[in-house]
Amino acid sequence: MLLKHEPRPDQVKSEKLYQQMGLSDEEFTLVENILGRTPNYTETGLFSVMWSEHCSYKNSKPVLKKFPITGEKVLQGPGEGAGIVDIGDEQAVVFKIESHNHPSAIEPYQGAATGVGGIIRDIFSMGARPIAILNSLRFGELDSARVRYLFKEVVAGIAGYGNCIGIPTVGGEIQFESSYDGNPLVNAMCVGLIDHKDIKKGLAQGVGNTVMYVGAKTGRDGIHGATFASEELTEQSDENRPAVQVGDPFMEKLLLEACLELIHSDALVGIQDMGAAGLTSSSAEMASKAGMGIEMNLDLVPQRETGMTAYEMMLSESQERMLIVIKKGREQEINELFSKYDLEAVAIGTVTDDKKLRLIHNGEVVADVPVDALAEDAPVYHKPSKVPAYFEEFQAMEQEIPQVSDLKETLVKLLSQPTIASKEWVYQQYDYMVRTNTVVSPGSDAAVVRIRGTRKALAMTTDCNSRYVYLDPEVGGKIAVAEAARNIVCSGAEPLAITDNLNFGNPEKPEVFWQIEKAADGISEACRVLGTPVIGGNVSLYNETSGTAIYPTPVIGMVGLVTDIDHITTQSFKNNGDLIYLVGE
Amino acid sequence: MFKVKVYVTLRESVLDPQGKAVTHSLQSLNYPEVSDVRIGKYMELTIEKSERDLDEVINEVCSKLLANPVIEDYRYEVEECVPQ
Amino acid sequence: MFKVKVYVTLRESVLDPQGKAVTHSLQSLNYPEVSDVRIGKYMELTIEKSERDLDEVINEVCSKLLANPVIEDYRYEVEECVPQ
Amino acid sequence: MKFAVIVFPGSNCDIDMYHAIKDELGEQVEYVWHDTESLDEFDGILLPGGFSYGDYLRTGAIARFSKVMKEVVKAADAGKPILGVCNGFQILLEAGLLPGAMRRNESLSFICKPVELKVVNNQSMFSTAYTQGETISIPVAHGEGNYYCDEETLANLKANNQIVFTYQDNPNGSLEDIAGIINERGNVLGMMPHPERAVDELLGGADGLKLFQSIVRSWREANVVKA
Ligand SMILES: Nc1ncnc2c1ncn2[C@@H]1O[C@H](COP(=O)(O)OP(=O)(O)O)[C@@H](O)[C@H]1O
Repeated sequence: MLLKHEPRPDQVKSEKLYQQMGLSDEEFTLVENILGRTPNYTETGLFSVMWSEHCSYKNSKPVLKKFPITGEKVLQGPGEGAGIVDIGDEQAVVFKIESHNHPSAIEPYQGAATGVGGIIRDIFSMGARPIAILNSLRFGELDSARVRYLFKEVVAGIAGYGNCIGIPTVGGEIQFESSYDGNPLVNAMCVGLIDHKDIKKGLAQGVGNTVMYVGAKTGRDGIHGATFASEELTEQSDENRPAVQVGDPFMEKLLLEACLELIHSDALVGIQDMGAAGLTSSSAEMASKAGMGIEMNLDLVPQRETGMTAYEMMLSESQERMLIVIKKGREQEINELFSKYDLEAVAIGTVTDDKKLRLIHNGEVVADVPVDALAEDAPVYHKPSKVPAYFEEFQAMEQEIPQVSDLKETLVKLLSQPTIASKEWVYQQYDYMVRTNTVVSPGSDAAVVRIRGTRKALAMTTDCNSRYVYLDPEVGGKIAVAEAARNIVCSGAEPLAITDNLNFGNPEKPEVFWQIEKAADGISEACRVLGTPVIGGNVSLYNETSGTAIYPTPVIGMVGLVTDIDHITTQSFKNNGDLIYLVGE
Repeated sequence: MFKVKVYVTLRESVLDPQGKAVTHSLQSLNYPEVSDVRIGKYMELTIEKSERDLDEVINEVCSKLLANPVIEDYRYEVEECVPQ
Repeated sequence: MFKVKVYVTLRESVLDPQGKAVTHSLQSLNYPEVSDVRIGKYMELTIEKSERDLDEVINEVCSKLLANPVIEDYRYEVEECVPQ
Repeated sequence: MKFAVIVFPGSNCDIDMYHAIKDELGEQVEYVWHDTESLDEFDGILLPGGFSYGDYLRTGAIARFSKVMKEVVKAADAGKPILGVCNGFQILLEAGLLPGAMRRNESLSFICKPVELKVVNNQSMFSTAYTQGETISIPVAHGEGNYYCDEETLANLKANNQIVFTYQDNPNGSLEDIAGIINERGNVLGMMPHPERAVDELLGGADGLKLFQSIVRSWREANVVKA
């Protein structure tokens, strides 16, 4: 087997290889300044993923600052895997939404499936038992065969993963609109339940403690594609092509049960999901948040493929993996716990006090960088913003009230719109009943899931009307929150908090950035008025096809508390002769 | 009339959870010599003679529907059948 | 080391819902010449040399696990691999 | 009466089954891990739904080799009531405790919804609390519930009155609308619909409860006779 010739640091610099990894010239210089030297290839890779928008929020941070994030009941706001809200009796609800738009556009079944898998891990890595999944989907118009294929496969992928792992998919929403033709949106939300005492954080504390790797082996899946194009090499180029991530819900089910058992062990110090940017982000973030460092020997990382480089292992996004930190000397016991579930826990490193991420591969140090530089020091950009021409044009228009001549015909026409029509075809494919707690199933407003052993229940919903947001991002943002709140209230619950998924186009376009800002303003105001803080969320930018952005789509996921199951109400008319009221304007 | 056998396999670097589970189960069933299992699809198509080129039809059908080119490869064999 | 290719197919008499659906959709995708599709499994096993008889191992593995004799048949081919 | 709920890796309706027995039926119940070596202390065995071993290869194919399945076979031979629901049914088929096999749903999609069943045999130890021909509503949730067997087997099933439940409106294409069957001896029932999901009006209906009550009733009768 030929050895791979990884570019030398001077080549990374002179040939600007960092650009293909997504770093700008300025960012590369910043890295050089932080390190006081030119980073090698692997280190450049670490920075490129940690400083990507996805991990660093470098473009959206200024916008996210607008959100109200505190509240009496908020136990954990943005900054961890998921947010947590108190629901009384020493119990709390944990929830978060996450996008998997681009993977789903390439391979809809696996893209959607792994999106569900990822958000579930975010919930159980906090120590919570996932109790429900929701989703929010956007596709182009159904007259295109490609769109029908995407739609069918995305739904099958969500069903395939959620049904197998045994968490009910209880709600969601779907919109069909041509702006999503080439860029479908697949957002998945997971809700979990936790006792206050079990709340766990992703902290790598305690010098000398052991860093362990659990779950699936690492393969070359999901490594940033562009980097391969620029690699110098070898006879194995073909084998090295980045591979689509395939989900293994069975593995995740075992991982979930094992981790929830692990949560009760006092040997556990910290736990984090290996999601985007895999080993890199989990190790760097866990160390940075704890004010510590981590040294890992990559030779010990369980590998699915042969000849993987340090770069590949660190950037792999293979699914169903977790990084845990445990007290030194307790490895054996942790091994036994995982082996009961047919899983392996492997010690791959230790916690250090030098605040560095140091990686060893084949006996050599292949990366040695400050963890804070990776996790905290990404540049923050204040992108220029500009009112789009279309907006001014629309604002200048006269209001027009459509005249309806034939009520019945219009009603039938409306009801036959795929966006409005029944979504039974979709939710029948989801096991929405497993765990026998689903009191209100899909098809009503918010879904309601009871909390066994109490009189309480949780109501949950996802909402966004992106057409409104397009027409007026600020008002549209408010409407999205208000609609979610109405759904929650109509089911008999009091809104607690929201998670949001900001799906937008390219933020480098001032018009798009303006949409993001305005939508965030609207969401923030609605959240303040309704008393529903933002406890977490996700940002997905660059949703464009051939230069055209999707409709701005800030999806709101809201959870509410039903204090007594007798208060639960559903949408359907109940009895002949009951009075019908119209409330509101 | 042709009988066409199509083999669809997962690409080398793509995770095969099924194969992994089966390998594991065989090993615990006391077949340690089975060190790896990869699972794919095997399809038998009956195709009538038509004006179109047979290979073209097969390749279209495979790449459009029978295999998912993002994660799978396919190959095929053709047998001509003499109708009885 | 041996590479063993196993083909598992549904018995003739068993209706194959997946094959039927694929046939149907190919016909509506304008491939009327495809008159029938049957879908089965194709598996590649890597088996190390052991004291046991290879065919015996394969037959056991297939009849116990890889195929369900109630509805499926199997056949296999063996290739010997010379390790590099 | 003391029930065991067998937990395979990937089972996910184990909890539902457990709570149906404990909270709604009011009998004793314990989770039993798949590598358990004895079921002697249990009076009834429940194989829950889910995706044992991810449903990889074929539903139930890998699970049936679990250690505990030897004990399940022993319990079946001893005449104890054994109920397999959904994936549990699939495992019983693979293990040969019930005849036939499962294919994918005709629609090729997973389907989750309440369906109407007809009780076509109310003489089995699982169905005495129903009336003959009664229509009940029980949810299904499966991707492979399309039951198949050859003609001879079907003739036997009919001759021995082994078909217990049929669908009123077949959701998966199963042969003769079969939803649940028992073995010849009558102590092993496999069914695709989930009776454990239909034991509480709050969740939409309680038609499944009578199935569990039937089991307890017949067990009590047998034990009273013995005593
Ligand atoms: N749109 C948003 N609104 C509020 N918080 C957000 C938003 N997007 C991301 N966040 C928060 O920023 C934090 C950092 O996210 P990160 O740890 O990178 O999560 P992930 O890797 O799951 O995207 C998370 O706690 C997340 O909840």
